[in-house]
Amino acid sequence: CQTENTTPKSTTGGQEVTVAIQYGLAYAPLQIVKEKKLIEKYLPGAQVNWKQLGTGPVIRDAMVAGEVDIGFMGVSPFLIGWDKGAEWKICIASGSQPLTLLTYKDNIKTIEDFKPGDKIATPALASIQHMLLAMEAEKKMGDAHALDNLLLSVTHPDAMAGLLGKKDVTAHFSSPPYLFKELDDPTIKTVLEGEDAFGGEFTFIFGVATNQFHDNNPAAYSAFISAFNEAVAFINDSPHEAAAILAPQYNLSEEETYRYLTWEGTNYCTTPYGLMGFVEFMHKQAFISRKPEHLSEIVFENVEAAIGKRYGEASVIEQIQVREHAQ
Amino acid sequence: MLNNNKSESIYKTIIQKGFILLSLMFLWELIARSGIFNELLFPRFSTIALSFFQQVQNGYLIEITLVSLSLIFKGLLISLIIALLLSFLAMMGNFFHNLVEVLNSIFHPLPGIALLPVAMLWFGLSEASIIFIIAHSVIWPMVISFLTGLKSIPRINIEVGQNIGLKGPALIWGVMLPAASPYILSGIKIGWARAWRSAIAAEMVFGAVGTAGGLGWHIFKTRYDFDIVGTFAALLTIMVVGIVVEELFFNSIENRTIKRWNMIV
Amino acid sequence: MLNNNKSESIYKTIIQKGFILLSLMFLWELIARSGIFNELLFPRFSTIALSFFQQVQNGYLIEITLVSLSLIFKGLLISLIIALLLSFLAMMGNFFHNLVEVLNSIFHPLPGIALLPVAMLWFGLSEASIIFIIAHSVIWPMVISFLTGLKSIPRINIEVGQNIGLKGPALIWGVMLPAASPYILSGIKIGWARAWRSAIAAEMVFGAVGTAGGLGWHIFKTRYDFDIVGTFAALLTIMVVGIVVEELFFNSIENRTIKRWNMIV
Amino acid sequence: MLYIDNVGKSFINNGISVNVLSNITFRVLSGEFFCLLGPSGSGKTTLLRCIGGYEKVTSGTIKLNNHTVSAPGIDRIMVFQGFDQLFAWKTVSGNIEYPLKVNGISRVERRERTEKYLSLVGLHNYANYYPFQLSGGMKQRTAIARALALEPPLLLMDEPFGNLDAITRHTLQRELLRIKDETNTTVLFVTHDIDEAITLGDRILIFSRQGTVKSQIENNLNRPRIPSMPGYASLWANIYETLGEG
Amino acid sequence: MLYIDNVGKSFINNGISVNVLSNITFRVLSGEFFCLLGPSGSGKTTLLRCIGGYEKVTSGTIKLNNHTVSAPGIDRIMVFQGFDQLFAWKTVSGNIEYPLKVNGISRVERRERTEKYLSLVGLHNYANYYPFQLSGGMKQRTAIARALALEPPLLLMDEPFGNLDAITRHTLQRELLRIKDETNTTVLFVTHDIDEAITLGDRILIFSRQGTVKSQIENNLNRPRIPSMPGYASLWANIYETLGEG
Ligand SMILES: Nc1ncnc2c1ncn2[C@@H]1O[C@H](COP(=O)(O)OP(=O)(O)OP(=O)(O)O)[C@@H](O)[C@H]1O
Ligand SMILES: Nc1ncnc2c1ncn2[C@@H]1O[C@H](COP(=O)(O)OP(=O)(O)OP(=O)(O)O)[C@@H](O)[C@H]1O
Ligand SMILES: [Mg+2]
Ligand SMILES: [Mg+2]
Repeated sequence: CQTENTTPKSTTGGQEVTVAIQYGLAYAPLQIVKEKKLIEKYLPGAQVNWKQLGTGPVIRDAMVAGEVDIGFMGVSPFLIGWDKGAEWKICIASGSQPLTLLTYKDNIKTIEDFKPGDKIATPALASIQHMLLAMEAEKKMGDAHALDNLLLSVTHPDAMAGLLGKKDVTAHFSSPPYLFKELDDPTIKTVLEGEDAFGGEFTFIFGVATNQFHDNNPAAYSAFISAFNEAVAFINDSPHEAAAILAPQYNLSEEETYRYLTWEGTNYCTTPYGLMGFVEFMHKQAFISRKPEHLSEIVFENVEAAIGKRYGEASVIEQIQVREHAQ
Repeated sequence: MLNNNKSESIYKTIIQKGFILLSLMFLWELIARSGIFNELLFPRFSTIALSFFQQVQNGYLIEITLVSLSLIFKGLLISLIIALLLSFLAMMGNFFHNLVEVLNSIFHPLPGIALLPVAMLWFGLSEASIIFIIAHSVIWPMVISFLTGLKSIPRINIEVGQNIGLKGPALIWGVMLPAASPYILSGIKIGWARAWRSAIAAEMVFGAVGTAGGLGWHIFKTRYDFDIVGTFAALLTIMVVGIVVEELFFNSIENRTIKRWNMIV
Repeated sequence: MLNNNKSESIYKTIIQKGFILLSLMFLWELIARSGIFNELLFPRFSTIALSFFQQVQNGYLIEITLVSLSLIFKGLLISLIIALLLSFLAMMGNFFHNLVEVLNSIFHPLPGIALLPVAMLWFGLSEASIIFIIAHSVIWPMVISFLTGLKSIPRINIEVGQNIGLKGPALIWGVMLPAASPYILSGIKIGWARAWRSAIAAEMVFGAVGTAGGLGWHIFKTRYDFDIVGTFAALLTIMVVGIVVEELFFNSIENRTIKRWNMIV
Repeated sequence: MLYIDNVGKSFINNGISVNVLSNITFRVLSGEFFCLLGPSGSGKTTLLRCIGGYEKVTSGTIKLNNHTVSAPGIDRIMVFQGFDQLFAWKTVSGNIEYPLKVNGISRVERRERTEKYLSLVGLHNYANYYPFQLSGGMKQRTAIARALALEPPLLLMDEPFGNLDAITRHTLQRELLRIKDETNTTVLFVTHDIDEAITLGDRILIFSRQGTVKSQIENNLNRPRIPSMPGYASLWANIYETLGEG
Repeated sequence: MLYIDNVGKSFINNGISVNVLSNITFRVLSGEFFCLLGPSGSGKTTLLRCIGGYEKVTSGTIKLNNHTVSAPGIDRIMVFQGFDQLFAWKTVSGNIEYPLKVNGISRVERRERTEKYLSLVGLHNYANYYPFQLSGGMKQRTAIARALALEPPLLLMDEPFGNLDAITRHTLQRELLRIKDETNTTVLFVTHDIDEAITLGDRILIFSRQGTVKSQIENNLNRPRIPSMPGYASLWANIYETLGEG
């Protein structure tokens, strides 16, 4: 809480790291890192500042202003920031959750069935949900922007209220936990799965670190990476224990937390999938103006190493960075 | 200490205000150029102005501003009517006075976001919802201003009004409104600015269908796209409209009414 | 038409207001039970009240309310000082008057969200940022109220003040403040409600600054969790605090000052 | 016409009820010029405000043409004490014309009456001035013109000439008497000036400092009344003495 | 002590400059009781406000003890015309005491003076009343007490006794003269009442309706002055005639 904002905190101590944390199950591994004090485990004596922030743009502003070293965000906000000149790269993947387009209208089976006047709720323009919809539109309707005029940007809770009210929102590109609640209503059904739209698996929540932090605080940086890896492993190995730790954070029961953590399609995984697929698509559709020449422009070396590089032909993990259906 | 505006020419005011505006712009440019703040968050004024004029020139900013202004105008009109009714109601008797006081102390501090579910239930995801949120933001401060104004009307004005046979709405229109006009005007001024704010905020929350968004929606989009220059150009639009309305509308009303009557120095 | 509050006992007011509140609650309950609205969006009042009292009892609501109140209090105090300074400055001469008018017409309509990047640059991720956002929300309507009040002080009050040797701050404190007190109080009332609103909104955007979040953060979380009862319980807290402050603070100040002096009916 | 029957009035001051008027009884006949005279603070204004319907009496009754007075009305036009009874947002002529308009008087007659009464009070050159641009006496004269222009059956006047110079005052006294006779108006006139009471009043009611009626004096001097006429000096002395008794 | 030198004053009314005062020249000697008499609207208040420093003269100069007057000051205490000059948020005694406090007078003396002047104007029983609870005359008396309590070198009084009954007025006239002699205060006194001007003034300046000086009259009658004394009647007639000339 001080105002010497021009000098980023990360350069002062060398043993200090400021992490922005958002509310929600998508950020479960980060919550585990916090609760189990894993960064401190890998870097004894480290000063870890957790900032509980509300929305994506604030995290971005804070990172650009040097107030936060590491924050988590969707792949598209990250790429847009990078495109505009934010000095940051992906330091770790966090995983993916089911992203599903739901509707209450019986006559809508595929996205081609949407008519003018229908409203499709996504959290924001240029969000992952919007990208997936555009990918599907490109595939099915030949124009990535075919549905743009039906898009409605509202937060998940509002979209869910609208969908359940069956009045204003025709369809909602939903994610957990709203997805689970909406599917409890028998009249609501799936139009599109995110993975089908993308044409394969993808991770879309990434940890992003500022270049400054990465360059000046290698010890803290790697401590964070190790901590996060351990957290993901912990959730995957002992989901019950993880649920017990997380439940009070989200005002849920242990069983419910466990159910959400292990819901089909949820995958906590520190290796990125589908990264370049998004880059290609967003560049092609002009959501970003430039494309990284090389992966290393948008990811730090540990991520690059995780993806790997097999000479001759692409490695399996390298292959799954691009979309199968991309033309 | 007490200054006498009447002797000062209108031209002098305009020149002074222009000078102040130029200084502010210059200051902004200077700070931005000094490089103490990250240019990604604090772009130069000249960059913003350039983007502003480009978008004015191609009509885009004008178009979305008109969308927002139409929302604000509707919201303001509805609020003005409701606020006047509530205030006059409160003057009708103790019970109504208490009612309006309770309503104000309950609803005034409630953030607009709190009314979203209710707005959604009543009006759906429509323009009406945004107008509802604007009205909620405007009515309560207006009621406080109006009611304070009505309650501090010099008693003798009302008594003379009653004496010459005015009652009810005629008394309100003929005596109470002009007698409380400094408060009424300051309430409307506050309401106007509040309407802007909440229209922007509501548009950001409610989003927009397709391309028909207003300035708030535009700000939301540019912020999401990390197009900070675009955001500031939109804010500059709000400022420009604010100044124009203040100078052309409020000041000229004041000059024709409360200043002319010496109700305000 | 004109009601005379003085003859009415304070007890009667309290009983009437209590009755009004009970009716509103009852109405809510009735609408919710009627089933015309989805219960997920419009829960019963009794359910909300239950949750409210549970959370009051275990101390949680009280704790987070205190966090928000402390933010609001700081924001309000800073705003009050700045608004008074700006208003008095504006009374010092035409140039300053124009300056304050320009600042007000520029900044008043600007949504708080617009200042986020700037707040971030200046104050970082600290409480100061939220207080900055609150102040931005409170200062401008206060300035309008205060300035209208100062400008409509009967000239003779100021002249008598000058005559008995008061100048500058002494004149302001001794004469101008009490003479403008109905406006000052209504400005503070508006400021108080505005501070609530913007504190909630800022917390929702900024998240929990420091360790503990306040009511705004709580509302954000309950909304995220789709815990509509929790959201409404938090809103109920705001209402309760609003009523308590209105009744205990503002009404008692009014009774001791402007009502006692018959400046307001 | 006007019956004041055992009227009492008290105010609550700092929690204590203070009697301002007690046992006031008198009647004013139709067409009469009735003066109220009394020391400062004796309750003259308070009584007039009760008759005007602006205050409720604490005890007793006030009846006008057999109806109990309960609210202000156009049948009793009041010239209030003080300078601030004009509408600040209307010009001098606007202040006079507006009440006529409210009472449905035609535009032509409004214009006529306004001009007539403006000239009467000597303000024809100030028709477009706003109240803040007037001197104290000019404000008072505008208020008088406004009341007279309405030509009401009962005129309640609270020290209307209090801030006028001798010449203006004499002119207006003369005019008031003339108008009263012409229109057969009844006038209830509060004054603190003994000469004025003698010059104008058919009857003079004298208040004590405690807000009770001290005496009621018939004034049968011939009009016009001038200080040098027989009976004037003795009446003056009589009133002065009654007032002074405390 | 006070030099008024060729003073002129105009106001802009509806875009036209209107002369309210022209070529006013006179001087007031130290310790003198100087009266300004003139018809309603002749500029008496305007001149007093210029001397008080509340208005700027358009031409000419006003000098007090060789300093040009430019702003209000504690050396010239003004009793304004009208009833609304009290601070609504202070009680009667608060209104009198506060200016003393502002001027650094000790608490004990403040109390003393407040009580003294409250009694003088007959308001000792109303010390805790707020202005809205007072009658018109009581407000005026409070304002007078406030000014006197400051015991200023120059007292500017604008029709201070305008709304007082004969008895109260006579008492206050007597007291004002006594205090003036005691403290050697200079008084500049505006009135519309010829008797009052004669009773009080050492010199009387008569304004024309156009805001010019019509004549200046020395008043050498012995004090106390009563209407029946030799010379009074002729002075009265003289002044009345001068005023009436138009
Ligand atoms: N609103 C009020 N509250 C309390 N007391 C009041 C109120 N109005 C008048 N009084 C008291 O009533 C008494 C009579 O006042 P009123 O104004 O009737 O006197 P008045 O005869 O008109 O005197 P004046 O000639 O000075 O105008 C005074 O003692 C005054 O203090
Ligand atoms: N603020 C003002 N603006 C314009 N004209 C004004 C203003 N103040 C006074 N006047 C004009 O100046 C003239 C003199 O007014 P002033 O108040 O000095 O008269 P006065 O002699 O005190 O009269 P009275 O005995 O009625 O109080 C009037 O004609 C009035 O219209
Ligand atoms: Mg009176
Ligand atoms: Mg005058």
